[in-house]
Amino acid sequence: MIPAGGEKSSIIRMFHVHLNYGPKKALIDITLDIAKNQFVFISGPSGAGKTTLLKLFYYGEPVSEGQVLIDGINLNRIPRKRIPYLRRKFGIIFQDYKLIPSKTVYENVALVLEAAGKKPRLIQKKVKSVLRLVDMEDRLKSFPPSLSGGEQQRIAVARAIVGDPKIILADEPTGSLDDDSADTVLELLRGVHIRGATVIIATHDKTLIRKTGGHVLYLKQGRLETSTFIEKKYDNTIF
Amino acid sequence: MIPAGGEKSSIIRMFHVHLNYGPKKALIDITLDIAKNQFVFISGPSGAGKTTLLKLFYYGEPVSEGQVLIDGINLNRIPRKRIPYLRRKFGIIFQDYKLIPSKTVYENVALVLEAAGKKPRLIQKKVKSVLRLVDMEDRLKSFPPSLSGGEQQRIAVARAIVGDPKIILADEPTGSLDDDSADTVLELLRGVHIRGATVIIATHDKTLIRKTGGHVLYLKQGRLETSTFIEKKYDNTIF
Amino acid sequence: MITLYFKRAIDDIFKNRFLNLVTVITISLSILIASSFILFFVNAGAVINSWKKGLRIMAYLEPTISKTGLEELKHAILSIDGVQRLQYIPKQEALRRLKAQMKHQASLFENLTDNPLPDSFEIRMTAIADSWQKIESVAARIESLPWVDEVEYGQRWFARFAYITTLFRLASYAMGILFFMAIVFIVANTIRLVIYSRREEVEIMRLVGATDNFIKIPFYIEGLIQGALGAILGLGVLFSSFVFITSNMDQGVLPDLFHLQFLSTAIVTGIIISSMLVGWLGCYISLKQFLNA
Amino acid sequence: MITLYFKRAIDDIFKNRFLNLVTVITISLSILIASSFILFFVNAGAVINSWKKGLRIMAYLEPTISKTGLEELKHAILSIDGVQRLQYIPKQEALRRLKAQMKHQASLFENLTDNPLPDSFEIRMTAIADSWQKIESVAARIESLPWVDEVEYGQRWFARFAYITTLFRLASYAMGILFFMAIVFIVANTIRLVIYSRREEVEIMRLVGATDNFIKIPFYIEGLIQGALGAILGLGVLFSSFVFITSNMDQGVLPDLFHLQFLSTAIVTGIIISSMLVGWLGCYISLKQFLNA
Ligand SMILES: Nc1ncnc2c1ncn2[C@@H]1O[C@H](COP(=O)(O)OP(=O)(O)OP(=O)(O)O)[C@@H](O)[C@H]1O
Ligand SMILES: Nc1ncnc2c1ncn2[C@@H]1O[C@H](COP(=O)(O)OP(=O)(O)OP(=O)(O)O)[C@@H](O)[C@H]1O
Ligand SMILES: [Mg+2]
Ligand SMILES: [Mg+2]
Repeated sequence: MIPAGGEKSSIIRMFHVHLNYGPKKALIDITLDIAKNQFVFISGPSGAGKTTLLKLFYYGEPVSEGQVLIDGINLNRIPRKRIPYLRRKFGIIFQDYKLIPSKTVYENVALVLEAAGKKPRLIQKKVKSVLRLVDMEDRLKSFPPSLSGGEQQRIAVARAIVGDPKIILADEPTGSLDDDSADTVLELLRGVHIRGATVIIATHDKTLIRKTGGHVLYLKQGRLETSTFIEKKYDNTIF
Repeated sequence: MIPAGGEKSSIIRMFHVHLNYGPKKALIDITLDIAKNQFVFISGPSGAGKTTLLKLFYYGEPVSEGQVLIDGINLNRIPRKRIPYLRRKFGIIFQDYKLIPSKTVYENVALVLEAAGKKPRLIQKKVKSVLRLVDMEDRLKSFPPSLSGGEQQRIAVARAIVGDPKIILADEPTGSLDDDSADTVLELLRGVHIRGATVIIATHDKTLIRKTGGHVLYLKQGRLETSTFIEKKYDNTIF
Repeated sequence: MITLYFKRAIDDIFKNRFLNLVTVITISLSILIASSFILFFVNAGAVINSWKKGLRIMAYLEPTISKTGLEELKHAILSIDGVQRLQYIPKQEALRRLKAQMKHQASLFENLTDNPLPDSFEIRMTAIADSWQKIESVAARIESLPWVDEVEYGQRWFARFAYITTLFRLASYAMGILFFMAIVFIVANTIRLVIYSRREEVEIMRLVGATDNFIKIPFYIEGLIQGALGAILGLGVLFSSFVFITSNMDQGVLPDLFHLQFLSTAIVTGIIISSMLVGWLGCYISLKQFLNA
Repeated sequence: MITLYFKRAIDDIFKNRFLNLVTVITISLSILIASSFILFFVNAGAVINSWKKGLRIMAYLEPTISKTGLEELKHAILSIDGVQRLQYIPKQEALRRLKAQMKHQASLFENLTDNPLPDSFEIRMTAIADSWQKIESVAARIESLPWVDEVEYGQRWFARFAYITTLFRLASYAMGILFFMAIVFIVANTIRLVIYSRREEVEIMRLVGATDNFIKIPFYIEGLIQGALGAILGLGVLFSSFVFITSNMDQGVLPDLFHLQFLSTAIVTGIIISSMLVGWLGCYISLKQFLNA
């Protein structure tokens, strides 16, 4: 993970990106380069700009200045019509889950595949299997508001991985989970990584980073402070 | 913390409480007794019933069976009119924050005091000071949707403590916070505790429990499994 | 305390601009429909009344009637309920009128030496006594009076006219009730949608210990304000259209027959107050529903 | 593909029962207002037309007219635009009618040896030719024909009548346009509120890679279904009230003069289709707004 590096295999590149929310400078002069199949953490204190940075990747927000290239596409020049296709490259676990309250768990997860025009047969099989992975196969017909925080988060994880996306963006994917569930989710993300996806996790949780290891981008007040590689450490402090 | 104990100074008592959501048994035969000015953790895996248990305290949900006594009031017999006054005994940090998106940060926090009929002068002073405590005094006029996850959580904390409630219910109060912010919040809750409030924190985060120490109620699949006292341990594993 | 609620209500209106705009527009359109309907019927009623002025009963008198008998008869007729005024028409006058009316058959009168027509009373009814039955009964009572030879009251024409005005009145009542109810429901429905989309906010307020009144009163004030604004806007548009249409029309068609009139101040005030009540009612019902849920 | 969209739309309707119910009720009330208004004017129009049948132009002929002249004149009059039919009234018939009409002045005719009245044509106009100007111009053309001595067409009465029907027609057009626009806005506003309260859902769909069409089409289908349901419900209520009112009324007032009629199948179909279009349009506009925001 070398910022502004020019490797052939990079999937996300940013050049001198700024993002302002009105007078507020949320991101300042970010330059980075994420290679295909990397496992990256974005860390930093509350309000540092982690979520905002992820937003720029999937065009959740246009940059105020600078260039973003996703899989070769320059987002400054992407036509409106192509945005849905850009977003299908991503599987996103949102910090606030963003589940549709009026749709069942099954429908929420199936939505990604339906939107991508997949066959009903395939959808059913995939959705069920992915819900089994997050241990929610018995809540298919529940509605998100009747789920616990952790359960909602696991549905969000399921939805993010169901479409076999090229890139996973996970914003605090284990914030509401106990250690066991968190490990399950982490295992899932690692599995997706092994099968070839690029995984980007925004988190403030140092334990999580230590558990897996990977490239760490450290943000502070909108600036990319450091970019280091952290080795996987087994940390077995038990309760 | 002795379940079903009969101490004079208990503020929350539950006798054989059950809670069913339709066929789903969310809480099963819970009996507990929390004394005034205790510092209690409710722990357990995702979906164990932590949030649901807190709901029963402030009559967010009526019990299916059993008795709940809050500060001497039997919730099975509370008249509708008294519920707002019951709720003013509590300061609640909700797991999903529950901030009003169309009101500013300032207004969200001030709401608690306005609803309690406090004087505008006092409200202004208190709200500003409490927002300073959570390090959000410069975001008075922001709206919650434009805040980061951690910032929203800190507003939720501010709102919970602004009214000097007798009891603080904190549902994963540091789930979205980095270590430093989490420590600030924890310090705040400890401060409130020292000034006489009963503090109840629902969390799956063992580190958090170890940092402070206190009574721990461990829930699993809706049952109260164990109830122990954990000593404060300084755990200085740094990133 | 009440100023605090007012402050919160005003603040809320600005905070939820989109929702409030939609509500006010819906109310104003509803008021526009209702008030244009009222305007139409007020003017149509005026037209009908001006027609009714043409209604009269002719009472033909016996030639033997004396001067005092004439006076007595006059008082007897005027004392009948529903009679507004009457005019004595001596036979000379009757012949003159007939000649004027029948200028194409004027040859008929050429070799007339003697006036064969009777004296008569032309009797006008009050505006309220316009039903067929009423006229019939008045005519029958007049006919039974002494010295009255015969009465005449254009039966066929009047029957039709009475039928139509009755129909018109029935239709306007039915539509009036229907429109009123429909509009109350539409406005209440809109407000319900608005409150539905703010139910999370209401729920949060309850969770932090707000009483029902604390939550409701600003909504009520908002409802009243929206109702007033909507009514004023709707009536404003109606008034502008009215002025526009009448000023463009009066040149085309005979302008001196009726004067189209706008709604009276009393009706306008009534509409604004009703609108405010409906705004409040919509809030009341919706909040009751969401707070008890 | 389209069945999939239909499935999603139907599913959505059930999932958002409250919102859909409110929308359908608002649409049905709006349709109720619009269609009762149309119903009123259709029947009022029928009443006016039945009155118009009483309108006629009398053309009094010169006594010197020959048999062939009569035929020629008849054809000449019939060929005038706006004339529907005409009837020849010989002077004997005219006198008979006059006597019947003036039974109270019968004494006038007592010592009449010779018939002084002229022969005449009674000319009826087509229903469309009811404007004051039209009648006037037809009358003028008839008067200019040979052998026509004079024409008569109850000027004063007709002027008033024409003024009122014109007024009525203008008012109904103005109200029709106004009601239509108001209702379109109200329905669109309601749908906009519904979509506003579902904007989060729309936003989430976009975030997980749904195309605009994938999001919009089920909403469009819902809009069409809601429009249809609302129209059917509104018309159903109108029909029931109509049946109820007419069956209770016909006994009271003369039933044989006009037959009140319900809306024709064509109008009903038109209303349903318009309602569906409005439902769709409401979705279209709102989605455009929220998707581009
Ligand atoms: N829509 C917005 N309008 C204005 N300011 C915003 C908006 N969204 C985010 N911000 C601000 O930008 C900064 C970065 O926000 P961001 O959500 O990226 O933080 P974060 O690193 O994800 O924090 P956390 O760990 O608390 O989630 C914050 O100070 C936030 O208040
Ligand atoms: N309204 C509801 N209807 C049906 N089931 C519900 C409802 N609310 C909660 N549940 C279920 O009750 C169980 C306990 O939920 P609760 O929110 O208390 O869990 P929790 O311990 O807070 O979990 P977490 O750590 O994930 O927040 C869960 O399985 C949840 O799905
Ligand atoms: Mg964030
Ligand atoms: Mg919980």
